[in-house]
Amino acid sequence: MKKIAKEKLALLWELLAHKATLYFPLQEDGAVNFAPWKNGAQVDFGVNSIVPPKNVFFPQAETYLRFKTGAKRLQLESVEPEEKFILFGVRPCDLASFNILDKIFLEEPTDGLYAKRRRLGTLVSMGCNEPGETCFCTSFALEPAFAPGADVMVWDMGEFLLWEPRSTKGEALTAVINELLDEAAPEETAAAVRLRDTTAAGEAAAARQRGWNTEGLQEALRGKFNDELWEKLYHRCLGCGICTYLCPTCHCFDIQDFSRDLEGERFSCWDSCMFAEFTLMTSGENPRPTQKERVRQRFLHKLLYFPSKFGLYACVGCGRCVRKCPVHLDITQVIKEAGGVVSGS
Amino acid sequence: MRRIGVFICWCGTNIANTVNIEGVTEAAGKMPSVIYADNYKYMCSEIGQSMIKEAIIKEKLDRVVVAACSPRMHELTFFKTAAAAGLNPYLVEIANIREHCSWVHKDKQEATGKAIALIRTAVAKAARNKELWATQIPVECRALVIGGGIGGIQAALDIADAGFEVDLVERTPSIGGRMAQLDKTFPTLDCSACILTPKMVEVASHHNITLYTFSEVEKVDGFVGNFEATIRKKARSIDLEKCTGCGICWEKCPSRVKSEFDEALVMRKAVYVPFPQAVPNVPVIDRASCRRFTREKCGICRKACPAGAVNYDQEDEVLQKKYGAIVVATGFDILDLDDFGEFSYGKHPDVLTSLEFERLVNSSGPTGGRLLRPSDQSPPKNVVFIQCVGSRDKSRGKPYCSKICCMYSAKHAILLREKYPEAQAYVFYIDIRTAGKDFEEFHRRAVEEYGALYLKGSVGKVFPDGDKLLVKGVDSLSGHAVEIEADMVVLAAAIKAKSDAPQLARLLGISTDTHSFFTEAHPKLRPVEAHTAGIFLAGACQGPKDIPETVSQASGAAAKAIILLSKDNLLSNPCVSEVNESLCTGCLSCIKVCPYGAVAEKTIEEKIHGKALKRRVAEVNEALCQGCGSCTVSCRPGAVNLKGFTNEQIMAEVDAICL
Amino acid sequence: MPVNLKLQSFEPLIIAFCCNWCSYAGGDLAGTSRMTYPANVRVIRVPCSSRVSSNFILRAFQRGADGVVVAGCHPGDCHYTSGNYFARRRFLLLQRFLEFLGMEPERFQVHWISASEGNRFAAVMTETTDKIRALGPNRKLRDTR
Amino acid sequence: MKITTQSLCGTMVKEIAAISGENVAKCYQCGKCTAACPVNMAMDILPHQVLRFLQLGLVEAVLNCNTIWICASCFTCAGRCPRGVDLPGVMEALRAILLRKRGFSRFKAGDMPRVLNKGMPEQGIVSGFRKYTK
Amino acid sequence: MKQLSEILKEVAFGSLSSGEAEMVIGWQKGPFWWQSFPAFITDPGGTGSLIWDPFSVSNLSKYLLKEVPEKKIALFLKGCDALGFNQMLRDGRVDREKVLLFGIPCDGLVDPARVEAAGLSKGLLQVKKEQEELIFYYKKGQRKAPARDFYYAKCLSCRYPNPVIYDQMLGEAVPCQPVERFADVSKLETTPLEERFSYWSRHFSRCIRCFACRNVCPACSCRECIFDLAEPRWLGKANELSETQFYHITRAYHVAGRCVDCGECARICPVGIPLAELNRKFIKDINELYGEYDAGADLDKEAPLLTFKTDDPDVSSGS
Repeated sequence: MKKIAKEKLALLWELLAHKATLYFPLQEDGAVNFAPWKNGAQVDFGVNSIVPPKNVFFPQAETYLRFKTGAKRLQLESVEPEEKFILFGVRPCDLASFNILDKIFLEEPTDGLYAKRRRLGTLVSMGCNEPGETCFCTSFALEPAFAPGADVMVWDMGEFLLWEPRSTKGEALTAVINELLDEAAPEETAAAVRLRDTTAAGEAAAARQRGWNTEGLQEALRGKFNDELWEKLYHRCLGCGICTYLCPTCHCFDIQDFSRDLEGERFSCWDSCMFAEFTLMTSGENPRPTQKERVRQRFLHKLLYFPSKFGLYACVGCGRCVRKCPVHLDITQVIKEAGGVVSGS
Repeated sequence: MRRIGVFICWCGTNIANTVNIEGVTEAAGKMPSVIYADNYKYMCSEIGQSMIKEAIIKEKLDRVVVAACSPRMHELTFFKTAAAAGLNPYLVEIANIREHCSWVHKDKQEATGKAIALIRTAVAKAARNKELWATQIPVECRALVIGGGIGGIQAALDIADAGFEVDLVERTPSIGGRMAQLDKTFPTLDCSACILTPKMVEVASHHNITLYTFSEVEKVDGFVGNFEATIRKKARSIDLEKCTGCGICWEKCPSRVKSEFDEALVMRKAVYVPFPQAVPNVPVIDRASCRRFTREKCGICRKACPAGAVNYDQEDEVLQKKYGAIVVATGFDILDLDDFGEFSYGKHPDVLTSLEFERLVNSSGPTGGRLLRPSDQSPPKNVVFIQCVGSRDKSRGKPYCSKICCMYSAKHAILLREKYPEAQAYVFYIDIRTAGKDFEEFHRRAVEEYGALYLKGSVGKVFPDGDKLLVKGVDSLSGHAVEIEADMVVLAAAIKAKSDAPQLARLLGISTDTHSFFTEAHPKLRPVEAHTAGIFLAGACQGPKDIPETVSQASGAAAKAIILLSKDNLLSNPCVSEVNESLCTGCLSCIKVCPYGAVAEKTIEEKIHGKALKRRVAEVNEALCQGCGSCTVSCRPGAVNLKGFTNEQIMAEVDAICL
Repeated sequence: MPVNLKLQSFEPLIIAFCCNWCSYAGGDLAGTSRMTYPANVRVIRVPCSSRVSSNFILRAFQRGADGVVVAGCHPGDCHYTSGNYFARRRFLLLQRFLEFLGMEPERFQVHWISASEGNRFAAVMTETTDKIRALGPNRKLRDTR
Repeated sequence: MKITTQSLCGTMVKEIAAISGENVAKCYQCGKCTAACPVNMAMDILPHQVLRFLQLGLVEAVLNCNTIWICASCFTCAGRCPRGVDLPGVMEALRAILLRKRGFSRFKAGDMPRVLNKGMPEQGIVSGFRKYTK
Repeated sequence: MKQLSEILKEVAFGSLSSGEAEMVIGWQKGPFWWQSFPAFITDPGGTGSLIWDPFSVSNLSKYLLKEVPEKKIALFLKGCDALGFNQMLRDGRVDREKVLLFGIPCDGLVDPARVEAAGLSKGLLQVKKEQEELIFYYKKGQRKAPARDFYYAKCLSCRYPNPVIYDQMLGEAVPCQPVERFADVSKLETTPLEERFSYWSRHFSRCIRCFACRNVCPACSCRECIFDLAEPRWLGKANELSETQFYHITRAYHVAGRCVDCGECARICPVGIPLAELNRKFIKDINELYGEYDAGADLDKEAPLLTFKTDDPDVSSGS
């Protein structure tokens, strides 16, 4: 394991940014979000980003095709990303969300642009020193301070960052910045392990206090399609897209065209199952006519349909929706009420 | 995919000299959905038009763009061309490449580029044009005339003579209006009653006119060709059929109140006819002052009536009537002079308004036509007439000129001298305005033949001085302050709109100006029409006017009404607003911005999640809508759209013009 | 110097929404009187200035207009009585709002031009073009695609 | 200034009307006479004011002015008056009243040598006598 | 506040059990100290879960749009909510006859972010308000601090702490002590044009188009929003600054003269765009140009964009 002193970080950013586009949690007007690092940007590791880093692989809007009409035949030209990038400071929960997105975009039919971005990107994950108030990653079997899928794992140890390359991409990146790294002492390495243990234990304790886990959750939900629960829940939903757009695992998108005269482009863009138009058909028919069906869809998709199909829940417990939902339509409460098994004590 | 044809006009050399016609034609041919593009020297000529017609048929064009002169010039021409070839005219768009391009730009390259852009814009709009059809609105062939003064009388007679039924509604017990109060009329000194009464009688006897006196219009719904009015016939308490007009009832009546007709100079009875020549010559009981109604005592008139016509139990009658056109002729009022204390009006009985003076010289007036001072019934020797009392006065009165005062004051000066050859008239004036046939001559006669002394200047104060009135004024021409010892002072009080004109305007959905006069649709070109289609204006309700002007405006209004009524159906402009009810939220902002009252609210029922629910939405009356589109912008969700200028069309134009 | 050269070569695109009864007719009169104004100005005919939605104005900026003019009858002379009075409120607020967002106020202008003011039409369009040419291309509300 | 029927219709007013044969009420004070008058610069009351004063019955004020003597009876005013007022006639009437009724004389025999010295034509002297004295 | 909380439960119970209302909309508490959210109760027995605490910030009147309009609904309104309710009434979106309004005087609500910023949130279990103070409860012990220090910015400039419309007022009216609400707008107005542009561009570029600002707004009551229309598609869905600008300009423009300045849009924006400043720019201009107008309060005045005066200020021609 390596380490890097905090005073060398500025050099590190510069070096990394030189090598590839460097996405960072940057602070602007009090809001922390992932954005390409540029000189003078204010890096903030203190809290997780508001918008999850999924947009690095699955951008809010992305042109994938340009077209020209007017000639005898429609002329098409596809667009592909070329740029290498490093995503620095992804929390383990968000990193886990990429596995979920992979299920959608990498299974047949593969989303070529997504796949290419996954290949182009190097993931540097940062472990959580202390889970946030609304975090519940351990309830979905994740570890707050460790991300198995990361290319590099780092921990904030106060004076320095511990740096552990965990894949060939990670090794390659480490080689580039090697001059800035020092070898970590054994006790420092041990501290990282301790950190992993204490945060995990802390979150587990918090999970017990929350009073639910996912054991048997799918079975419980299977019979709940017509349950009164949804009737009770949906009233307060405003129908905005905060929960879905801030969710690291939500992946629904729409396809739109933009054109000027005889030229144009086709792009995909985020969409939200919370919006009425999401299921509106050209005929005017809407199979999810009210917010009730939409709210039910969101939770059942995350907690039942997705795991039934792919074997894992479409929730990583990042807590963004819990914190940002203007009316506190809290997924943890939904799970609890829908029949998540109440754990031990 | 549309099949659009583009036709480019050279306009001789007008366009062709500055715009590269061939280049434009080639570019137009490549525009989206354009399948045909051609040019010709004069597109509006017969040959040009047949070119378009042939292409429409041969190429199966479904939209046509003509790039030529301004649409304000030849749009209709090309509409007809398209229609002749079986294409709905509203599928034609004009690109103005002459007035807005070739004539204003010098550089050929620039002008050509702009012409292409303008054509591209027209093509983009045309692609979104829809077939539009003028709808037919049936016309109710009856007219309503509101107000029974000379304006209303003239309009009613003209419309009735044209063969249409007319209902004439008058608020007071008799028709006649202001003109009936007058003695002589300028500039001919005709006896007012002598020329008015025959017309009043004609109205009463006209087989096409139904007269509703002592009645008021309470409500007007509907729109041009299809108005529905609610008329309240107030209880007269006298049976119109039985009454012979013998006059015994008012002779016997013990209650006395001030006569409105005689400007409160004398008393009338509680049962009364306002004046001897009243039409109908049937009294009414003024319930507010009749003892039978105020104290539940009395009953003398019923006992006295030989015809048994008195009926205390009569009730108001409310009628619903349909009309195709409405003429408003509600007249004017006289400015209240409370703010003009310097003239001692109301404080001294010999200070009068011109209308009171008019009653005092009128042979049917309180003095039987002998002009006497109200204070001591003596003949006045010196009479001072003061002009512009409240007229042309921004601070205390009205900023406008009341228009008739110069002339009637000259008339009064003449009448004074005719009654008393020794009497002297003094007229204080600011300007003398005698714009009218024979008006100046009439005024000069007052000065030169009747010796009226005209003083250019104002009166500062009128002091009661014993039995005289001391008038202090100025003659600005000589530069002298002057004092005149007068026996009588006559004030030419300003004319103002009826105090309830704004209410009537609201009721009819027409507009008023800042002085509450009804506004005409256009001050020059549509002076007798209100903004609301099917409503016409006559007389002083639209602004100060004399009798000949009122009569001619009334005939003008009548002619407009007749034009309307003589149609079985009206064709409406199809470029009107429409409401997409599914988008309409029912906030009704559109109603607030509509200048024509063309948007109304309606309740629709629809099924939401299996439940039948009612909700309110806006509805456009196509007959009233004039197509300004203000409502479309006030509509946030875009539920209101203007046909011919839809959001989609204009947006397409913007997109295309910016390329 | 190269900077200046670049500025000089810039020709702005100006979209003018003109009401049919006054300003469009004023434009026609400018034509019949053979006045000249820059070809940068392109007119869209609308029935009344009150038909012009902020949506159209923003759309024009998005699609590349460097300046937008709305022209209508003089207040008090509206063919539809009151349309331009509403337009006056709507656009004054919009103009101030766009300026608040950092848009140069010259880029969105409102003018009252009567049917008899062909010279004014030409003058307004010339002045506007000059002003906007001096400001340079608009990038602020423009769609970058 | 007090205006009364008496002052308006006084004997002097009537006399002026009788001598001149003119109704001063015809004048509407447009001022054309004054504007046209070639000698207005020397007058103390302008020609149109003469008429206005007479309309108001201010005869004495008019009789005491120099205007009526300055007036050269050139008839420019009368020729251009839109109301056809014979203003020179009125001026003449005013002078007549002063000369004939009141024995006033603007020009005395003793003034003669002074004028003669200036080479005044004889015809002028005769006319002057007729205009200025009885 | 404790007391008010009890009264609230009582009137909710009363209106449901008497049949006066078929549903009561109030607030309930979630597991976190800051989690107070809208609750919809139809059973009188459920009214015991209703609360009123320093976090009951959600405007409940907006929900009247979604609930089946035939139902008679009882509703709690704070001062700001009441303005919003009136605006919806004016827009014809609610039926006054079908609602029972309980007014709640409110001098301000607590912004959890300010509690966090003050370092008081760790281990915090509950926050209560007593008089002018907040009491923070922890596992061990409690702390006190002046309440106003923790209020939302929108509450500090609130000019209508007491509802302007209600059927029954719960509790005593509270005094109104607003700070200047146009300070931020005025400050921005004086900054250079380019600085202003980059300020707004920075904020707008964070927008994720979640439409929460629209959905929470009591003036945004259209059945279908123009931003959602597929034809014509006014607003594209690309991640394009000009489209975000179009969205925010048009949203603010559509509520101009109708915005009741409740500040909910800015409060719930997940990425912290100062939306209220946009609305307030319009309010400030309207007040300056056409006379003071408080949407939701000035019911006797015509909405400023739906009327005019012939002598209104002219649109300067941009020179």
